[in-house]
Amino acid sequence: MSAGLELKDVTIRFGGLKAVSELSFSVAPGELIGLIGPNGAGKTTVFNLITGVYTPTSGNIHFDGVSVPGKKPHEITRMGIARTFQNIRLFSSLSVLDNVRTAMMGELKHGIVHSLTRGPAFRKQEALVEKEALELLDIFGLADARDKNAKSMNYGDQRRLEIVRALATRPKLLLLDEPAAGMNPSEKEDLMHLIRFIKERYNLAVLLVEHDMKVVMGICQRIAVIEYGCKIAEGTPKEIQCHPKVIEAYLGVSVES
Amino acid sequence: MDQFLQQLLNGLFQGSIYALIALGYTMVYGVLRFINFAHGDVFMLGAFTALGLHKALGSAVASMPWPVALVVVLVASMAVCALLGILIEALAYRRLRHGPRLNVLITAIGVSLFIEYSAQLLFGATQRPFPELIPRTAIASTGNLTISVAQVVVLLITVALLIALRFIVMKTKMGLAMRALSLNPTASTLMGVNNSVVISFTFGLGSALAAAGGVLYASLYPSIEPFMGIQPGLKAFVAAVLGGIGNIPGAALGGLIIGITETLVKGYSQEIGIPSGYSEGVAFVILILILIFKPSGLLGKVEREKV
Amino acid sequence: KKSDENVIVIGEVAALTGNTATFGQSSHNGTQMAVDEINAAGGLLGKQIQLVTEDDQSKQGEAGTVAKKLISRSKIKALLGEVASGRSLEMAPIAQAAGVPMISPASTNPKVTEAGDYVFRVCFIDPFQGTVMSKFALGKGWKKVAILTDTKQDYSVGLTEFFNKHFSANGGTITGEQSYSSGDKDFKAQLTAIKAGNPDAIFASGYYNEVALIAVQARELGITVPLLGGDGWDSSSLVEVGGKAMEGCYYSNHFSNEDQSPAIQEFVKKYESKHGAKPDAMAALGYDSAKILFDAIKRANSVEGPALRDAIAATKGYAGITGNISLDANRNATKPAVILTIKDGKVVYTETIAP
Amino acid sequence: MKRYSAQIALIVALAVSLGISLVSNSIDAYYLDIALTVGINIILAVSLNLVNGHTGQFSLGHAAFMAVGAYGASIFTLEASSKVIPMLGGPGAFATGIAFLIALIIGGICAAICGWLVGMPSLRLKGDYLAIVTLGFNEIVRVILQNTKGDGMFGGPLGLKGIPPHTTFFWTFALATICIYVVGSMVNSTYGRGFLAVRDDEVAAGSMGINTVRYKVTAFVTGSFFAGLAGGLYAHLKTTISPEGFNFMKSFDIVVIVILGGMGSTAGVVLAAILLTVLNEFLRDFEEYRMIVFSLLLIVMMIVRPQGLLPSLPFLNRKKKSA
Amino acid sequence: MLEVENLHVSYGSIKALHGVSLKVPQGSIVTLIGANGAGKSTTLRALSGLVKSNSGTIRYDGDEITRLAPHKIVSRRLCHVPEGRMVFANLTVHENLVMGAYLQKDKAWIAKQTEYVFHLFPRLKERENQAAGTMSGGEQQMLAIGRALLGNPKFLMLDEPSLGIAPLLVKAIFERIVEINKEQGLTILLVEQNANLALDISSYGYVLETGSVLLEGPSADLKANPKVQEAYLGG
Ligand SMILES: Nc1ncnc2c1ncn2[C@@H]1O[C@H](COP(=O)(O)OP(=O)(O)OP(=O)(O)O)[C@@H](O)[C@H]1O
Ligand SMILES: Nc1ncnc2c1ncn2[C@@H]1O[C@H](COP(=O)(O)OP(=O)(O)OP(=O)(O)O)[C@@H](O)[C@H]1O
Ligand SMILES: [Mg+2]
Ligand SMILES: [Mg+2]
Repeated sequence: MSAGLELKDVTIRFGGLKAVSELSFSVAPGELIGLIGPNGAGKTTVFNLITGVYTPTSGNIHFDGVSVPGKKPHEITRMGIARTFQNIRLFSSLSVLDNVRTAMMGELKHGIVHSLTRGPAFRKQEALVEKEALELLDIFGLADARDKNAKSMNYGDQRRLEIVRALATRPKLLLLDEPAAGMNPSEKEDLMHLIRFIKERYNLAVLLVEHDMKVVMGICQRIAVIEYGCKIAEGTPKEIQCHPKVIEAYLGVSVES
Repeated sequence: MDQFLQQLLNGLFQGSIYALIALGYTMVYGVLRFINFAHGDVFMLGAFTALGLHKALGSAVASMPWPVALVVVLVASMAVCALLGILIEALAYRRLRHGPRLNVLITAIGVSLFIEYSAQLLFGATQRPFPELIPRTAIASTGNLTISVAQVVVLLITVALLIALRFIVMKTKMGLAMRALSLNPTASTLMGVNNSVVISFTFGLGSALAAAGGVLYASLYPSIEPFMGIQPGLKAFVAAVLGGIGNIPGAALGGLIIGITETLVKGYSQEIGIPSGYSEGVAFVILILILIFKPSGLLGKVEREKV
Repeated sequence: KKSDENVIVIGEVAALTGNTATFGQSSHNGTQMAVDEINAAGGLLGKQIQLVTEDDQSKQGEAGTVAKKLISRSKIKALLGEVASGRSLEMAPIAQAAGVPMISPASTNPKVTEAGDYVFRVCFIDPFQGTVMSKFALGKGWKKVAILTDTKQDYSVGLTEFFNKHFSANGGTITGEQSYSSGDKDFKAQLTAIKAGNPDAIFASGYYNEVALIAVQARELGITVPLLGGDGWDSSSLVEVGGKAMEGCYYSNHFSNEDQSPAIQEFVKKYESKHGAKPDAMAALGYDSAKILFDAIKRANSVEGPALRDAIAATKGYAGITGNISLDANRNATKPAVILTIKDGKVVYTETIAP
Repeated sequence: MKRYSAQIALIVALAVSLGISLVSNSIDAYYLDIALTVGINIILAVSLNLVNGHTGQFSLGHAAFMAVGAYGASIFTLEASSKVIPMLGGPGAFATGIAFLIALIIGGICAAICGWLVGMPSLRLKGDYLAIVTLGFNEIVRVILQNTKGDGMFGGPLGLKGIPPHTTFFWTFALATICIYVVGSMVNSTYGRGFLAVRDDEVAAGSMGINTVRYKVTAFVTGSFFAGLAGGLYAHLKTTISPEGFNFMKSFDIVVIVILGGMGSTAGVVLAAILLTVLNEFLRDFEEYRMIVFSLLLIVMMIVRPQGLLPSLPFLNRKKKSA
Repeated sequence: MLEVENLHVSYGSIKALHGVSLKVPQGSIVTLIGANGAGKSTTLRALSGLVKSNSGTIRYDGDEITRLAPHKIVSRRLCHVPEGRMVFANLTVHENLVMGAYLQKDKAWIAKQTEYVFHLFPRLKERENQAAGTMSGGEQQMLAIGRALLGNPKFLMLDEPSLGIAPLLVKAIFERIVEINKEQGLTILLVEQNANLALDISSYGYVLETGSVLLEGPSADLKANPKVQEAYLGG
């Protein structure tokens, strides 16, 4: 098995509906791949399959050679896969900073006993966690909002915070589900830069679901297109843009990057 | 064999009365998503209202044939309790509608205590006899089997109310509004639903059902006192959850299952080696076992939230 | 609630609210009547009696707290209550430790008075009553009896235990042992099982609340044999609720409403005019517990703990409403039991069984 | 100094309770009883708050764990402490105290084991379903205890009596302080914020690498342990316990304290435990109107202060610190 | 037809709108654009009565509707497709649509309009009996719009209809919006992040910033405005 993420003939059914059907594709380490397709094509479902929210009806998913299905979401996260959610799911009663810190549990060397004794090692660790969390927030321009309640932020900031929180788990693979939704074009521009930046900085592989073609075409190295749960095309942005099937099913007209 | 059949019938009738109380419980829960602990107390008020009405009407009722008298007293108590339910909602719950759900739970406990202790003050602590609204004479006693008129009537009324309630919730516009409201109250007002009216209606209906339960229960077990609602209320709650809370046929099914198993455990306690004193816990054991295997109850839909 | 020079403060703990309020209210009514009477008659030792009653809401834990409150805040000289043995057991060690004599009107569990020499009761205890009913049943020639116990009430469990012991040891057969919990309304399952055993009688050791319904349902199921029980049956609502179904059933009690002795008739009349109902056993016991206390105060001519304790302990042949009461070495009342039966909707006396 | 403030507060509180304990003989028995009840209620409410408030589960069966602890501790005291005390060096105050502590811990451990047994299968249930299962467990415990033999170890419906009154001011408040400290420290750390995350969004928490099941079970078992301790204290305060005293209404009482205090707010819950216990005593003067007044107060409180007495606002606390 | 004057709204202590005024003439499409948190959704919520305004007036067809309850406002045929779709998750697609027609009495009209919605969004017809909550994001958006159309609106408020919608469908939806506007004579107030598209189909636009109107004008002018281009149109 190779490094990175590999899906092989993955299928999931919901009752009579085959939401994802015999889907295969892979994401190599450090790659930035787009996953696009019409509404209801099964993109979010693919994310849910990778992160253990759903278990595939058949087929297999490997990450760095280890089989994923059957593992609990938190175990998969510990393997190095993190995600954001299409419908924002922040910890609504926690502050912005705490949302990020909570995701840094994997960093901790000590658990419950440590938090009871509260010795110097504990303090050091807490300080470290705080520092790193603030660093991440700073990248996304959210450091000033550290004490705000997560739910009182506007939509765009909440989306950014979701990305920060996912990054805080120190993933090797980041799954982004429509990160640009609800942003205006100039904010989208900024987001594209940020995604590129964190990908380089943290040496991430990224799987991006997004309906904004400017964003997808602008930053993805390769794009997979699915419709009704099946892959209908895969290739570079250039290839995809003029792929007749993709145009028919998804784009409408070919777009320029 | 006869004995087993008799026990099964005992269980069926016992279960049908649980089912009857559970209907109102589950409906209010289904719409408003909170456990109305005061349901059992409205049930008790239903019985006391019927007693009061029966006394007040006195000879008028006495001269009627019993089915007429039953309908008069039943419908009147249901109406009184419906109004009471609406009043309780308006005074105690309405302002909490947008608050955390657990607050409503505490309020419900408060309302429940209030009703119980006020009733104890008003009616006294001692049990009172309840008039024989439905004859408890045996319908047919073939050999060793006995079924009373009252039992059959209660079963029939339960079935009728189950069908009526199911119809209201699934087939009428009000029912659809109730379900929509339960899912998203903001969206439902955007559809033009007057949420307050729907909630009042729900409470009124739920309380009327509770009252019907109270009257029929008291007809079967003719002694009433201010705390009489606690235990059936709890059992009905269990029945509702067992069937899948919010699910109306589920509540009926849950009631029957609890009634029958409880009766069988009591009836065969010596044979199976569980003293019948443990039967009080049987409902809960069944509940826990079923929920472990079916976390949303027997007929409840798995509310898997889409991520 | 200040301690006044000219009054003797007596404490009472009763369940005035909650699910056993029906017993607590009765015993309180009886106690209060005794206090009112003595005050009307000029009080004791030249002082009026002041009764301070605390409600324990029928809840565990409360009885102990209010007993402490009465002793340390109200500075009571003696403590009356509780009806339920469980709650009396909470109060007893507190009264004992404080050296305040305590008289329970109706806690029948033997353990209650084991707390120490300051703790008394005016009712008989479970072993006695269980045995009495067993003797009675055997005397009637009923050799096969089924038992129905309220497992939530230690009282009922106790009666059953001693009934069972005596009955089995003296040639009787128990055809079936069933149980329920107070608050239950449906007993058909147990009764159906009991019916299959074909007993000569059913010993229902619980309280009247359930027994009335048990009788009703037994008759519905075609069970015609009599039901037997203890003083927990004693309440006018037994017949009100049970109606015809209670006909021909028997229970043991401390006294009979129908007893024509002037003291009892006067008590019944007074109580009825005040509370609109005939006094039940709890009321009579509450009344007697207070009266015995007053009698002891008079004899001791003091309200100091040790003196009062000794005077109570010395109670012999006191003519109470609930019989001639003598306290034995274990501070339990010994008195005869009367057997009552229901006939034409009335509770009538049948016989007296001495201890 | 500031860095160790939590530990210092803990030690100071322990010392104070020991100090007060030394003079507690001169405290009026009734007031002492109230104070100890306050302490026990604090333990019950703070520990339930870990489950219901911080972790967002909804248990309605706390009284069951209290019962298990009460019975466990009492049975140890009644049956075994006469053998243990000589081993600890005779019947002095010290040996008795240690034997009592052992009894309490045994009660706590019994309760924790029950918590684990109930929690493992049932914590995957959500919201009201968990509520009813815990309530059911509560009733099952009660029914089982009630149906034991009257002359047996558990004492049947009458329960256990003659438990020595070992519960002192020191033990109660020392354990209350430890309970507050443990719950507070657990929640107030990077590890412990996992509890809050589980409450806010279980799916997201799982996706952030948080083992949601373990957190829920940890909270549940810890909560049960302290409920068991509280039960032991209660038994050795009241000297008699009976199954009926641990019915679901008792669980409701604890839930009421938690919600009235403010879910997830330790300070609020402590305040509510004090206020409600004292209120209970005040209302005695209302006699038969007492519960009516109480229930009305409850309803009004919920309308007037739905967020509880002292709502938890973790992000506000943080702000103050960083400012 | 709709006039908003000096509207102030706050959420607890947070002020979201500081005096917004706008006009939506009969039969027009007017768009609101602005950055995240500018107060666009809040404005719509205030119009449909979901949040109470602190001060200011909202007039519709000459009547003041500022203090009316949401269901009263809907009965005046102002319909709102809210942010986040808010479909009834456990109801089927069909039942969601029936809910949309809650205040409609005319069965024939409902049947006709349902057909029209299915014609606009064929996917909804395919999934008529699926629980709305299990539909994909885009599918839910279609349902939300369809549901609002069944309320027989004269005035339709759309909060980011293109959010999470595939490009092909975005185009389709915008075409439909224009179509509805023309064919059914609906007045439309559109909130969009996709400002380019929104300005293309609207006749007039408002730019909101931190709770007040920063700029307004005919859509073409706004689109040409360099400031708008830089801040909202992505250069
Ligand atoms: N739990 C579920 N039960 C039933 N059907 C489901 C469930 N989850 C997803 N589906 C169906 O599977 C299909 C794929 O959904 P998914 O959310 O993956 O789409 P998507 O590609 O993310 O679409 P969008 O771009 O609109 O977000 C949809 O038709 C949806 O209705
Ligand atoms: N329920 C709420 N509670 C508190 N503050 C809120 C709430 N909803 C919105 N806000 C605040 O009100 C302001 C305006 O929010 P609004 O949602 O109207 O913005 P918007 O323009 O629609 O932004 P977006 O493009 O992100 O949807 C923001 O600062 C937001 O944080
Ligand atoms: Mg999606
Ligand atoms: Mg918005």
